Amino acid sequence: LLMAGAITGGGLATSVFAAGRSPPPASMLQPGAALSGYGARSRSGAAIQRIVPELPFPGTGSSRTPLQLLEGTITPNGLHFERHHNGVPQIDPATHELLVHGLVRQPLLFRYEDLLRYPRESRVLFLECSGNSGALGAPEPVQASAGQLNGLVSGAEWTGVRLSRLLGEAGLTGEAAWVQAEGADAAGMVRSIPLSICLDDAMVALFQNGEPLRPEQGFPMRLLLPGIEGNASVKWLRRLKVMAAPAFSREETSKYTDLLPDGKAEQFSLRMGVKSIILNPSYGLDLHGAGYQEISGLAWSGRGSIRKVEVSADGGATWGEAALGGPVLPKALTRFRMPWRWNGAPATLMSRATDETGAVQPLRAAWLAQSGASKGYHSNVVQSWRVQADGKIAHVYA
Amino acid sequence: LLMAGAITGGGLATSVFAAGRSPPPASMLQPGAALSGYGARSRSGAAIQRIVPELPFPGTGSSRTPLQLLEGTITPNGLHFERHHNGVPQIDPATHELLVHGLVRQPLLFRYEDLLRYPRESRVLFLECSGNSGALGAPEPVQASAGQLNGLVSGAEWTGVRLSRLLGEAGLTGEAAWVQAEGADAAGMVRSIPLSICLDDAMVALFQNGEPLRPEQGFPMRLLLPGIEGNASVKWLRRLKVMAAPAFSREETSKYTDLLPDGKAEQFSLRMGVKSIILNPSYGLDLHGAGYQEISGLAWSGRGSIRKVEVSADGGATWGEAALGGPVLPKALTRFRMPWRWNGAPATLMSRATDETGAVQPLRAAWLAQSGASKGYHSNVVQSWRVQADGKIAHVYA
Amino acid sequence: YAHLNSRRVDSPQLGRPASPDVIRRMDISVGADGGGLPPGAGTVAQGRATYAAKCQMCHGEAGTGGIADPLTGGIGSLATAKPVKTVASYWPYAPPLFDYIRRAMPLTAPQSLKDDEVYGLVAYLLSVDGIVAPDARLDAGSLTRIRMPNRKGFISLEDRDFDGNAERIAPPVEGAR
Amino acid sequence: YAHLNSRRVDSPQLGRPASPDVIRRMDISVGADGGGLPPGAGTVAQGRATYAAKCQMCHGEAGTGGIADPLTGGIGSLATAKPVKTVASYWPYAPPLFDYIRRAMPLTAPQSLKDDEVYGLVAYLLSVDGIVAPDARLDAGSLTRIRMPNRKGFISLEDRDFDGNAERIAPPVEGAR
Ligand code: HEC
Ligand code: HEC
Ligand SMILES: [Ca+2]
Ligand SMILES: [Ca+2]
Ligand SMILES: [Ca+2]
Ligand SMILES: [Ca+2]
Ligand SMILES: [Ca+2]
Ligand SMILES: [Ca+2]
Ligand SMILES: [Co+2]
Ligand SMILES: [Co+2]
Repeated sequence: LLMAGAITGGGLATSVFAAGRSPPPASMLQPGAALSGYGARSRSGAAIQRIVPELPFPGTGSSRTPLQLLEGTITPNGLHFERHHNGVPQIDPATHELLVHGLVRQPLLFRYEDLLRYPRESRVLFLECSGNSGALGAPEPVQASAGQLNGLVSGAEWTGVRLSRLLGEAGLTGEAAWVQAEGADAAGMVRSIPLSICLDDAMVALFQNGEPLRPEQGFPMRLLLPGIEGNASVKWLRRLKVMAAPAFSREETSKYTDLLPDGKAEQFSLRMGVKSIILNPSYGLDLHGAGYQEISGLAWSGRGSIRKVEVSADGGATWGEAALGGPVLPKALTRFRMPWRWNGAPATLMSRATDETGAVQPLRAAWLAQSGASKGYHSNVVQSWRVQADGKIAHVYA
Repeated sequence: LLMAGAITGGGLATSVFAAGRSPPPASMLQPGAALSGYGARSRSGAAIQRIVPELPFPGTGSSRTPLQLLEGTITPNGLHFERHHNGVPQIDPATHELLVHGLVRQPLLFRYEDLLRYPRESRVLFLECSGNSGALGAPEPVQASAGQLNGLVSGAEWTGVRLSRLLGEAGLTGEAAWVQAEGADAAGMVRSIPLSICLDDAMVALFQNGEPLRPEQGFPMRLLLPGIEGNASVKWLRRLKVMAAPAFSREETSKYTDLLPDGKAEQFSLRMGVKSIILNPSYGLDLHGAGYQEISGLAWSGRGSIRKVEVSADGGATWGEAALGGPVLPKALTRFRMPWRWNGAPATLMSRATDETGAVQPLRAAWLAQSGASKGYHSNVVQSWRVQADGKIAHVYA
Repeated sequence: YAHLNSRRVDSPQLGRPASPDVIRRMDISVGADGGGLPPGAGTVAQGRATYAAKCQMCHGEAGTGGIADPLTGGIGSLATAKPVKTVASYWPYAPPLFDYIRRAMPLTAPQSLKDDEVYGLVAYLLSVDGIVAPDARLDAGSLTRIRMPNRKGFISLEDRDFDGNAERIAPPVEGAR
Repeated sequence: YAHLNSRRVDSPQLGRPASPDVIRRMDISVGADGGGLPPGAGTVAQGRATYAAKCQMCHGEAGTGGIADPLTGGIGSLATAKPVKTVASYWPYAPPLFDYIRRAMPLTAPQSLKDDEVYGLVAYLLSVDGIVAPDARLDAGSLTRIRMPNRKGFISLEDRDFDGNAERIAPPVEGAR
């Protein structure tokens, strides 16, 4: 073949690549792959993986969503964060049943196929582990990616049956005030949940982003409590016991309670606060040089919609209001974006969200003053990324 | 082990399963699977596959989304319908470039990594092949699933760079009125697109439901034209040529033009109409018996938002307004739901959507009168499922 | 709940009545008040032996120093700069400890322990810090009567609509560095 | 487009100028007006030979009867109950046929044909139905001058905002069965 360099125009070359043409890319010269039943990611796309730590017990712990490598507000099902207490069970939907009992008029059993025949609703919602961003309490800022620090939150379109519908079918009695939910995993995890939350917007979720739930997210069914700390959205849901008082089980005493500096602990601190994190730029995504750079991140609140997100590039001296990506939905991740032109001098980037109730994301100092460094849960402090003169990005406390 | 049947209460059995307890499910008796980098579907979830036909050339044709097996409005990336003209190319993003040339002040080349540094926007949008539901033109109703009949439509949250931004950077000249887009696949597919559409809400999409595009959806970049027939959203986008007139290439003459009964053909019929389909119940999802049954489906319009969806259970004699799942977004799939109590007598189910412009989904007879049976494209006729006395469901023409 | 309980017309009503036998088989939960505790009993000595055989490998000798959560010690540390949260120092009630051990431990073989073994384990673990006597024998009644050191350590947020976040308690210090 | 062309302040401006040489290499498109057609030529006889060797296996003898799209025949069928859409009966312009064959065919080896071979193939295919003479020799000029049977068969929807859907043309027959 004649290659690039041949004289163009009136040349008499007869090769298809005559007249100074170099070969088209290989992708245009041979038929591509066939149609398939379930598409796979590209090679580089497949490199995006959940952040899985080294654990003494590989089924007990968390894997994080690499938020800084993703876009929009929907987390692919395969990258939704995980938090398990003894691994991911394989459950046969044909034999799995949900029991509703306790302070009800008629205890009931529901098979998976039964629940599939109930009226459904879909909601785009975040799920966040109470321990997300807990490392922000460390004395020195941990140099880790936004996903490593904050990856115990994900967003999805969940579809299922309104929980109040099932509770109503069993018939609640006067003393009912709490519901114990239990999962069919090897931890047999139980959690006591206020009945008021169960009768609000709670659902028994069956689908996630259009497909049946994945095992790690609780297939065949899970409890889903919008805006509430993730652990209470019990996966592999097996039993709901209506009670007059909480059971004070391990997950709501030993874990998922918020120890204060005076040694007392707040219990049933269930609703997640208003929060935002800048994902781009962030640690590990250094800038190439001075010039235009979009500042982008996610904001959410367990109380409802995000009202506004403010961004600062000068460590909080001044703030500008970011654009919110539509639609802005209650108890869902909202993408925010702010155009920025880096002039090459060091800069400290921060974001601060306000939710529909007027609650404002707290600065770290205020959070520490109220909570103490060892709280570990419900960390929604304003975070700061330091852009250094060479474009490298460090995690700092502003 | 003592099993079920032992006397409860004061029994002195010492086995863990004493007192009439049968063993818990296996999932509660042994640790589950470990944390993982990218989650897989459950066994039954993995049975949900795109509908892939037998083809003489396995890379040239369409696979369909099994809509009736899915929920909500987001299609999992692996199940997004496919339409290819010579297979799915493997493209190295490091060497792929987008050329913008033609009637511009400065022809420009953009690398993938360049585009990743541009301001982004996300939109939840449907993509529909012009040929979707073409089988509705057949003289007799084809007995096939809703996905088989209508599966060339999917929904996703797309993220990318506004196309007008790149065209503006190159600088448009006075005669510019059309844009030829070309893909880097083995068909080298080209399509002429009105500049007005390119300057409207068009984007160069880089992400889909949070991840980089999958190869079948055009990784590393694709054109995305909201509300426009899918073929024009050129995948594996390689070149944009600004022109004064269309090139009248194969895809906009031989294909994707709408032949009318008089032998003339409408050309550049690009916008998809208002449409709805009932997915549950539908062919292949027979009813178990008389009683409550939610009627659920999807509605969408290439012109914007869905204003309302009406549902009939008596072949169109009477209609009721369905509930629309929030948020109702422009040029996106909208889930509709209608409670229904089947009394066991034969019933004909239909849905009819109205979009924000007031356009109403046409009945098949009206569509045929205007289009003729051989049109094959832009079929958005009202569809009908016949629920027979035994609960089996047939596709009928009402 | 009359309105909710009567909302049946737009629902398929597919729940099947669950018998007391089914409920008994599916529900092994124990409440803070001791409700659900089974017959049986166990001593500190028996628990020490079971612990050595089935728990020590992960939780360490006498409930601390292993690779899993510490179970003993830490009493009195909660208000210090370095609080140590253990069963002994932090849990407010004893019956849920029975519940948790029976349902979730040992990690490698959950729900394999006999009820007497669980009573013994609770006795042993709580004897390490003197919460129960070295010769204690626990059954449903005596276990329920145990008063844990942190019994009064929790503040329920029920009256604050279960929202304990910092921003609902103190306003942010505007513009602070 | 002045407003759009000046919208640069919130954008990184990373496009790199493309030289005429790069554009020539990347753009092989041919417009309906013949713009982009390369030098070279081919006869019906040459095209027939190329067709037999490289196309017949899929498209059948003389462009019809194979397992791939029919390319010939069907002229005059468009307004009948059974329209047959082929290159001959339906395509409005000849130059885009050159474009398509060069870029996408043969399916198994796209962009492997020499320009002369493409001219020959277009000549042969269009000779089957007498659109060009049996001894035709096509080059850029003569190919551009070909008038296809369906040249006037298309109605552009530009003036209807590219919306040709039935519901924008005729109102639905309300409640019809
Ligand atoms: C193979 C390891 C392993 C063995 C054996 C084991 N445990 Fe555990 N244990 C764990 C892990 C891991 C956790 C934390 C689980 C979680 O994160 O939910 C835990 C948690 C606990 C807790 C809760 C502590 C707290 O304050 O929340 C108690 C109590 C406990 N174990 C008791 C026992 C007893 C009693 C035994 C013996 C029957 C035992 N464990 C055997 C690994 C083990
Ligand atoms: C291995 C099979 C195969 C071979 C060999 C092949 N084609 Fe094709 N051809 C196809 C397929 C399949 C299509 C439809 C592609 C699509 O759907 O986009 C097609 C489409 C066409 C069309 C478009 C028809 C229309 O009206 O849209 C033309 C023209 C054409 N081929 C010409 C040729 C020529 C000339 C050759 C020989 C150089 C050739 N083909 C060789 C399979 C083949
Ligand atoms: Ca509410
Ligand atoms: Ca959990
Ligand atoms: Ca909490
Ligand atoms: Ca518009
Ligand atoms: Ca395509
Ligand atoms: Ca069209
Ligand atoms: Co959690
Ligand atoms: Co198409």
